[in-house]
Amino acid sequence: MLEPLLRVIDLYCERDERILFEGLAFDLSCGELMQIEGSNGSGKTTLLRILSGLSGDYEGEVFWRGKPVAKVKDDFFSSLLYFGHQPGVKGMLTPVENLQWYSAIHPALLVERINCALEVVGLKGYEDVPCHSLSAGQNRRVSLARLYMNTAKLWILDEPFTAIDKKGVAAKERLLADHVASGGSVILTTHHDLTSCGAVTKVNLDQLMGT
Amino acid sequence: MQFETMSEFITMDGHGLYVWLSYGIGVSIIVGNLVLPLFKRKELMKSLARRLRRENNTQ
Amino acid sequence: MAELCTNSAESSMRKLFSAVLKRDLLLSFRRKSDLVNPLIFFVMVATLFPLGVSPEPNFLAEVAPGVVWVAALLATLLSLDGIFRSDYEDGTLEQVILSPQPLMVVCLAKVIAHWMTTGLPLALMSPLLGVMLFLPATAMLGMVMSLLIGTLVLSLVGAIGAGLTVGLKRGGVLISLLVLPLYIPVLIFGSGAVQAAVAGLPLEGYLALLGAMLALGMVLAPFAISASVRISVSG
Amino acid sequence: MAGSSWLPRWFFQLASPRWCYDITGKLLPGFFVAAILLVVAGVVWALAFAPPDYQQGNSFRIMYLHVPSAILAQSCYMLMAVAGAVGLIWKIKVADMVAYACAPIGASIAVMALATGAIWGKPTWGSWWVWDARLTSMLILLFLYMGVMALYAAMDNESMAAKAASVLSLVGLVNIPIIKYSVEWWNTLHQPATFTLTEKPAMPIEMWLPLLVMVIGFYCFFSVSLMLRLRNEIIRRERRSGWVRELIASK
Repeated sequence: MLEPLLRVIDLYCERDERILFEGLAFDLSCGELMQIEGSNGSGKTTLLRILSGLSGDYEGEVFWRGKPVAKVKDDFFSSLLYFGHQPGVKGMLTPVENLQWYSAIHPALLVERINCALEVVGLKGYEDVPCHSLSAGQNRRVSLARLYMNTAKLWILDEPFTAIDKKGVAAKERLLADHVASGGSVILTTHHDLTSCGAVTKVNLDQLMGT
Repeated sequence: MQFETMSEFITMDGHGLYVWLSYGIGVSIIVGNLVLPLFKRKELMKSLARRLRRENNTQ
Repeated sequence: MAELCTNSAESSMRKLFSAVLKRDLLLSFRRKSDLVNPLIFFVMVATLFPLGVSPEPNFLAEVAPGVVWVAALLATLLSLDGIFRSDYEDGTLEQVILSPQPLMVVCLAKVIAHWMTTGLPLALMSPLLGVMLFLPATAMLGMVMSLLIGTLVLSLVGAIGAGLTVGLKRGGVLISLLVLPLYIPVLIFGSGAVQAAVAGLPLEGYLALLGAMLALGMVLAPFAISASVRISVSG
Repeated sequence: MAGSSWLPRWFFQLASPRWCYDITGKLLPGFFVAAILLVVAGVVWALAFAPPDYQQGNSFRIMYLHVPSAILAQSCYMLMAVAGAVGLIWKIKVADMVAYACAPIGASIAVMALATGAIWGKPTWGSWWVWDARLTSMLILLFLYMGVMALYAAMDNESMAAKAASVLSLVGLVNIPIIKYSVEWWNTLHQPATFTLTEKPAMPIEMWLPLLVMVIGFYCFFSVSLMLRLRNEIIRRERRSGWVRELIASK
């Protein structure tokens, strides 16, 4: 691939009178895993929200496959899977219903893989339990099950490992490694050290902080 | 001039209260709309100048 | 992926619409209070009038159209905040925005679901209130019809306010401030329809006007709703 | 700004806060003088020289405040909504600021129209408030203004508040004709054949000339007030840019 999947040029963002980052630039190519680092409040979540297209409050350019993101929104959104702060799981619905709804709003999520995905994340047997009676970690795993049933190229994950036990983390790392190996790209923030994912590109926001 | 005397002008055939009341309200709203932004500008300038001094000091 | 691409855009829209509608209906049926509370409120507000003003049948019959409509309007208003609030809080709303599917269709489906769980039961229950307020039996049909059309307009317009305030901690009072002035035409023609029905005058004109508002709302409101939701979530 | 090349250049010049600040600074004195002259002349003419109405006598003189303020309150809403739309579509900051500055002015003018209308109502109808179509729709217009202002006040994030308020004022703009029509219709249904405040058959020229002066004067006054608020807003939001720092330092 000649063009990087995602290219960020001269990104500038301020919140509440504070410059979070300025002149931020990087390329993300296919098969790359990028970890955004930074102390609390350094704008990691804000950056992920900007990259995913949730927040438009920034200056600079983000290119998707060589074109400005705003111009190729449809293509970009169908190749993107975003995992945010909140798990995005409805407490009143069962895991299966949650995932079915996700696959209805996102064509890259394959509905026939739901059962398989739930089994992998260790929620087999909980298919018809409403999510509000599951634990926080289990709720996150419901949301993470989307990673196992999608064909999206780019994953943007905000703290995907919180509230997940050691064994789960290892499985997630394997999943990320597989995704990267098959040509997908990942941008994530995490406090864990990624040990088994192969090469990790790191972007540190602390060094970019403005005056 | 529609009125002969000053008192006629003020009473307006018994409608003086209403006429003068509404002109009073009207003029005060107009003046308020001109004066308030000017006051606000003064305040704003002051606070921004203070801020600028503070920033210059810390640098 | 292949079979999704071959599907026509229209049928995928329809699938999306029905999926969102089904989910929202399912959610309200799981949480019964969402369904029942506006109805109880509706009846309570209507009960306040005889207690607060006068239980005299002639007087009540005269004010009944207005009372029923105001009560329905307030009941809808109370339930508006819930359209997007829980989706916003648990993060599903941002997932909707990030999906390649058109947000407008999702919003419209959510509004229809909201109407089916508030406006529709309100309209169907209104004859009960009509009886309590001595509304003549001949006016019942007019009342139900005007409420059926009118409450859908209320849901459409109200969803704009709900979308604008969903990012705010205390959106409840603000919603009413934003939305109530916009509700006035619906109130006027809605209660006008009931009054005409009481007087035995033809209803078609009123229902046509309400229908025109509904058509306008159906065309324009989804734009405004999706824009406002996007603004709120991006903040 | 690709894709909008059909717009003239001054449009985007206006979009620059600094250019806008400079140009309003040049325009302000002229408009200020015009506003003072026209409003004072109009008020004197209206109070002392215009002939009294044959039905309403001297209370008719209130019209010279009521009608211009009612017209201005509506135009101001339109300007607010259009500026909001421009800000929303072309992401022009100055347009957002114009919309923001419009809201309080429009609301105060609507209050003026309502107050003068109510006071005029007392000698004409014998009560301070009548559910007259014009007054009622003005009241609803005031509510619309208040909604927009409440939305601005509730949101901390400025760009988000601007966008949200633009959407709301556009929705209101679509609604205004519907509200007007429905209120007029409702009024004729409930209050047949009362005579309205201003609809007169063929006003004589010496009556409507001062009105014309007042209307133009009000527009000038509105421009002055708008420019003053706009300049404040430009300075406040651009406080970290170089030229504003220089401006403040030079004071």
